[in-house]
Amino acid sequence: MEALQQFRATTREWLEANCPQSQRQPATREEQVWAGRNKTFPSDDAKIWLEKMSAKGWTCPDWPAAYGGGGLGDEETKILLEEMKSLGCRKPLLDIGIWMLGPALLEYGTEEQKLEHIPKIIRGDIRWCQGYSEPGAGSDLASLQTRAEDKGDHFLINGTKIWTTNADKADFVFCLVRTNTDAIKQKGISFLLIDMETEGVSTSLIELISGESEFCQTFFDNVKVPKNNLVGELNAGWSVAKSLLKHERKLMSEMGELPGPGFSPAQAAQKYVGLNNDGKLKNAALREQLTQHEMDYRCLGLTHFRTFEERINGVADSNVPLIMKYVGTEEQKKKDGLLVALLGSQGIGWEQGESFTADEILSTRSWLFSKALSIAGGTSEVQLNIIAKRVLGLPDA
Amino acid sequence: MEALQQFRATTREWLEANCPQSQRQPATREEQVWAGRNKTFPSDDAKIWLEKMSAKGWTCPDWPAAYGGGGLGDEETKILLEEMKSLGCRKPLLDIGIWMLGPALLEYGTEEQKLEHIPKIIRGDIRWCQGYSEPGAGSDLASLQTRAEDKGDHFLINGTKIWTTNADKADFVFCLVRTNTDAIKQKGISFLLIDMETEGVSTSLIELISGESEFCQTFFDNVKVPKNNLVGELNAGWSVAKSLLKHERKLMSEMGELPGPGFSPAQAAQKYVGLNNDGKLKNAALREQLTQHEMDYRCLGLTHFRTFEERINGVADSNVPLIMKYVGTEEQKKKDGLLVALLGSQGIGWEQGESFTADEILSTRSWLFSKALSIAGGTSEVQLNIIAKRVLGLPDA
Amino acid sequence: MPLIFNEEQRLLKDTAKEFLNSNAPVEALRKLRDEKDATGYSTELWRQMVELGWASIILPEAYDGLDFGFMGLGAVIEESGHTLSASPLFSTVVLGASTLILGGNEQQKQDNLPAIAAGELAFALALEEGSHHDPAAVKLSAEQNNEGYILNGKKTFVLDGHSADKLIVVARSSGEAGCTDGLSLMLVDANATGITRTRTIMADSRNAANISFDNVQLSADDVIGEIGQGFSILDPVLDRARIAMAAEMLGGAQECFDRTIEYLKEREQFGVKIGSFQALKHRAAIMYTELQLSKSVILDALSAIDEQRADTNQLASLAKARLNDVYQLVTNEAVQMHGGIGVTDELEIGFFLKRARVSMQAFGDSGFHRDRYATLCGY
Amino acid sequence: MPLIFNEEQRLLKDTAKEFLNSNAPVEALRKLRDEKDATGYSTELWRQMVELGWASIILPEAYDGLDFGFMGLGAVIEESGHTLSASPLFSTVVLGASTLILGGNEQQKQDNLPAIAAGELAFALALEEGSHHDPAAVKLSAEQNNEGYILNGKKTFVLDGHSADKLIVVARSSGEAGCTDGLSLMLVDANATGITRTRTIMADSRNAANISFDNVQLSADDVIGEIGQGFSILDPVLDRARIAMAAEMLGGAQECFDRTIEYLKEREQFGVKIGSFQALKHRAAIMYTELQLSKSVILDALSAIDEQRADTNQLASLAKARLNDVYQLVTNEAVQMHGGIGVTDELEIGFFLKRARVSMQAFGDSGFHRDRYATLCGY
Repeated sequence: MEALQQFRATTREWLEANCPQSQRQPATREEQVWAGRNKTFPSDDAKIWLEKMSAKGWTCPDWPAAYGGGGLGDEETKILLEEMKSLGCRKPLLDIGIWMLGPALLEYGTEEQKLEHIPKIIRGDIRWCQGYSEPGAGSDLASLQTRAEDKGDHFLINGTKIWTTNADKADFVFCLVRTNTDAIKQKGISFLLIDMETEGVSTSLIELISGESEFCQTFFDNVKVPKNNLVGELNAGWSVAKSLLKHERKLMSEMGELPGPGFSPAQAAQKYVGLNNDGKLKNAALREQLTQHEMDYRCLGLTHFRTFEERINGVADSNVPLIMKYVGTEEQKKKDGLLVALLGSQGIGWEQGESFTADEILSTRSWLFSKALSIAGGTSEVQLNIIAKRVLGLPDA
Repeated sequence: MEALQQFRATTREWLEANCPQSQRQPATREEQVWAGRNKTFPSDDAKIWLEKMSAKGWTCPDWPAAYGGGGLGDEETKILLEEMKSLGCRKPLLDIGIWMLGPALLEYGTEEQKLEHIPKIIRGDIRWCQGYSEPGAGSDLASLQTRAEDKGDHFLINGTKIWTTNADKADFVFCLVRTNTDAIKQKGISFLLIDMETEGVSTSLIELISGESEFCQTFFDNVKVPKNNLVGELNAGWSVAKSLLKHERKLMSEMGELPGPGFSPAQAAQKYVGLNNDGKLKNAALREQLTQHEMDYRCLGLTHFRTFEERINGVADSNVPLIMKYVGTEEQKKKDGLLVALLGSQGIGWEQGESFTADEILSTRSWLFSKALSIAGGTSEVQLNIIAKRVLGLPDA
Repeated sequence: MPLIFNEEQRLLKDTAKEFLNSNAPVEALRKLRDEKDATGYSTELWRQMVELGWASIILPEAYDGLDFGFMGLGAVIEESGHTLSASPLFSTVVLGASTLILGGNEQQKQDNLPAIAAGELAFALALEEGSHHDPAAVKLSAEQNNEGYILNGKKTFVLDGHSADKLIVVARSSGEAGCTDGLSLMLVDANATGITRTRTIMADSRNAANISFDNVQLSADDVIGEIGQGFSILDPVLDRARIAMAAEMLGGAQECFDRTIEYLKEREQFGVKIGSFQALKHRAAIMYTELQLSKSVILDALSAIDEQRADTNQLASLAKARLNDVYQLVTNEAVQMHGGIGVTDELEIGFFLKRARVSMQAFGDSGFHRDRYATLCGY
Repeated sequence: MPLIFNEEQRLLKDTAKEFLNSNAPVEALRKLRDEKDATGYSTELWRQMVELGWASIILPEAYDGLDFGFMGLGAVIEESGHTLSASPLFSTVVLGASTLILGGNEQQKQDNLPAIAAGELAFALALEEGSHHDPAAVKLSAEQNNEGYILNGKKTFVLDGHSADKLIVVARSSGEAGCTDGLSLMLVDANATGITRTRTIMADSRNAANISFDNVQLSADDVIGEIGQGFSILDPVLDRARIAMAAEMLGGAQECFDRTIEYLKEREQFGVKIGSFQALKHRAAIMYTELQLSKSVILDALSAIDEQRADTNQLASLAKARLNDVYQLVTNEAVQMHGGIGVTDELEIGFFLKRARVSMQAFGDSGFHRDRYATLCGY
């Protein structure tokens, strides 16, 4: 315990000494720092902050120090995050290499692959994107068609991936490809890392109902990929992918953390609906909905904390994390729907200008975008199937 | 049109002349007249009213006059019911022979069977009950085990039926029995009429969560049934049963008409929850629930009327009646649940006395009994399967 | 209480369906959106609708109307919900013509109704001032002066307000915000001096406007009905609007549902049609039942208007609250059941989702109408 | 904010589980019901619970208590929800002991707490006067006279009131019904002159009483805390009751859920296990997630009491509202998924359904607590 208290003290001291004042408040969308070969920093402070943090490996605090990570244990990691939160320090670096690929590479990658990719992820040198879904495949990931032919010294890739978030900005994509067309579905799939600058790779943006979109379709037209970019065994990519999906679903369940409108539902209620003389929201039905949401949201947060506590204390129930993608995204949808309902006619505008503020338009767009949350990364229906099968042990049909 | 107006006028005149004043208000449970060999009348007026009505065949107004029915067309039947409603005339006779067996017998019965049973149903001489379900069979009606062996001049019945409503009071039961054990499920089932006084028939009451119960289990121990009690073809009882189930489901969807507590949810709300100074119910959540219920209930009523209008006008959508069992029973459950919520601690008593009124106890019991509505006569899940398949044409798994 | 359309109304409905499918499908709305059309609807299309008689359906025969009533108009509007067709029908006829029919004097009727029937005048109702429907909250002032009345204030969310020729402005001539007494209806030229209109492009690709009134001078003849007694006209007009909007929402929900059922029958996942998954089947069956109940209430509500029934206000709130909820349910389920493609702009389902949201907001959300219904029922 | 039970609390929980399964399963409640037991609980069982230390879990050591706090008591009460065990634990310890601990003077503590720890005294809280939980609505009067105070009025839904030895009576010493000011807590012998108790048998086969007070004379020493300031004690006591009741409800809901899942795995229909039907799977999975969220909030609420956190009142309303809804959902689904057998008295699921209904009503329904939560949050 004393060692941990000591760690907390020195961590706090270091953060206070090294985190620039400008980095001690939530980042707007424009202020976020994403990894990349040619990344740009919104400010000098942001650059300094990333350099300081990545030098200590604290962009990935619980990764092995051997590859440049922080090398911290669970409890130390928790303390670091708590201290960052308490000072208001923003995340120095955003990348799905950190959230998704890294942990899988540490588990399945060769020593050579780890030495090549992990330090770059920690420093933010490479921006990653993910290539799982294909047009028409939907929840049935394993039915993918993108081919990787064995050409002796390399694989030759042909096919297309959809929902490749930020593929137009990414340097590398990690992909599921079919390496054996004879085997049944899952058995013939491999996990590949592909440099987006390779000849034959191209991307196009997908327009969503919310208008703007970070989703792309990515095309592979006779793309040559070195064989040592294969992660895990040949035709055994499904295990790597499943391990990764866990991280994606966890990520989706925390999407509420992304920058949204600058008001909470409760604030929006007070501003746009208003209170009666007795201090209650004017519209009783909206008040009920708001309260129900605030209550459920609080329970969701407490459950996040609980699973963390359980893990720290060695009494983790491995079933509980399985519900988080489902509950997290459904609740986020409710929150975004509630917000536009509270905004009333100010929550249904389409273009910013003298009639609608930026926050109002962002509310409308976020509400529309939220519809994708319970579809991407495993639909809610698939999540419920998983809970029924893996947690409750209900029989197959 | 003129003929109908004429019919309305004479009908009204006849009702005014013949319906005793005491029969012009809703019947309490004690005042209901059920059919039966040894039926008792709660009053002389009730006896007179039944005699007058059955003499005209108006206990079954749209059944053929040849068997003692009223012989009325759809529009005349509607007028009769409207006029009865407008004067407040109660139903002179209750029996599932009227609601369920009669229509099926008219469709599938032999001339001999019709002449034997239909007039007795119309006069209320015989009380019927139904024997479909068996212990453990649940929604899977066709898996029934009760055997009827062909013994040359009679069938020999062995087995047991469950949920035989009022079997302890009934004179006859119509039953599904297995007449061929080799055939696949539905193919070996026949439809039989069995006199409850036959040797080997016995009944026992089932206690429900609501306490009192009209449900029985009925046992058949080497019961001999004459062969001419077979309705429809041998091994083709499933068609008769399906035709009957339609009527049962319609009946279930109208269960709201049964005697319940002497206050509506809106009245209970005003009495037990009370209004604020601004005339609104004190508990905002209960007010929302009450309003939602009242609105949905009104829509349900309008939909009953609409299907009737459509039928009269020859533009019936045969799909709509399929939803009524589901919606009717689910809404009734909501209503009964709402009522106890409105009654608060007065809605959770168990025994009448100085602490709880008869209406309060009836509310509690009705709420508990209502849980059976979405199970009996085809569970809500089965109803939804039917809608998905028959109406929407969604494919089988 | 006819809970079915009669022969005439069915014919009108079938014709509307055919016409709209051919001339104004969802694709047409997409085109208006992508081309950033200045009017927000096709004037040529509107001319054709007028030729079909739609602008005159509810007008009395004395003013070149067909006198088919709201059952007739509702049948057409329900069809326009299937295709999301943009036109001035709602603002001009349901709102504009209704106000004049219910409250206008002979001169006002003569001046305007035949012109509406001929498609020569487009109307808009300038009512809302806050972000939630609240007729009593009006503050825009109508002060009496020598020449008549002078208007000052601001209106928001005025449907089709940017392209209307005339505005019906709900103004306060006396009393305080929150009172229904003291409201007055003013017939105003949309281009009158002192009026500034800002077009607001809404999420559903339809149009509304924010309008400010800066010393707009009116004559006493511009008042519809009695001064200060406007609510007695406005309230039934709003009920017509709520019911007509609900009819459109029923059409939209039905269309969205039908498309989803088709998709469930076509789309394969894990080697089978997704429509064979029981969880989706049950959700689809529940939507079907909700739509059937909705259909009944829309028919009853439309006929309540035509029969001038006393419970029209209850039915308006019942219809609007229900269709708000059902349209929301169906569009949400439609997106989810379509999966990834459901959230792309390429698929038309998104247009229904957005239209549902906007129409839910117009003329009262579900909370407003459940509260109103409860109050009308005395609890 | 420990969101897990510690070693000591887990041990307590496991012991409770074992003891209750062996000695007070649902079958025991059925027996009490069918035998129309006069006390409504087994005094022998209560003696054993006392021996296990349950009556003293939250008591300070100075009064023979174990000082394990509400995390400890909650662990035991959650287990009692699994078995629906009837005992005076809730009324005597959660309500009675809490009131004395929070508001009693030294003499009152000395006189009562060790006796509670020894299982010698049973308490009940006489609060409600109408059919809905409303602490401020109290009218029962406490008028001052020469000898102290004299009580007149009626109480209803007094849990375990028929068998209690002592009553804590919420009385109005000043102010009007609707005010929290002017409430006073009175410690009254349950058999005092002027008290008439009528046992009311409730749907869950537990017991309550209607109690009338007819000129019941108290001394000034019978007041708990300051006269007229009772609400400042009552409010946190009620929060403890809400949280403890919610813990019991979590146990009941979890038990009902587990039994239903077992049934889904066993029961066959149409030749397959009904647990293979996707619609039922999804509903089961949703219930599981609701139970997991509920578990988190119960743990946080129990620890909020022990840590004397300022947001304990919010958590009490959050926990009670949530468990009201979840227990209702789970018991309704359990009955429906069990089908025909689910509505028979033979199956024990009906006991959970009834207990859910009664516990939902006690100490505030969901509407009460959502309203309170919203008010506490300032909207």
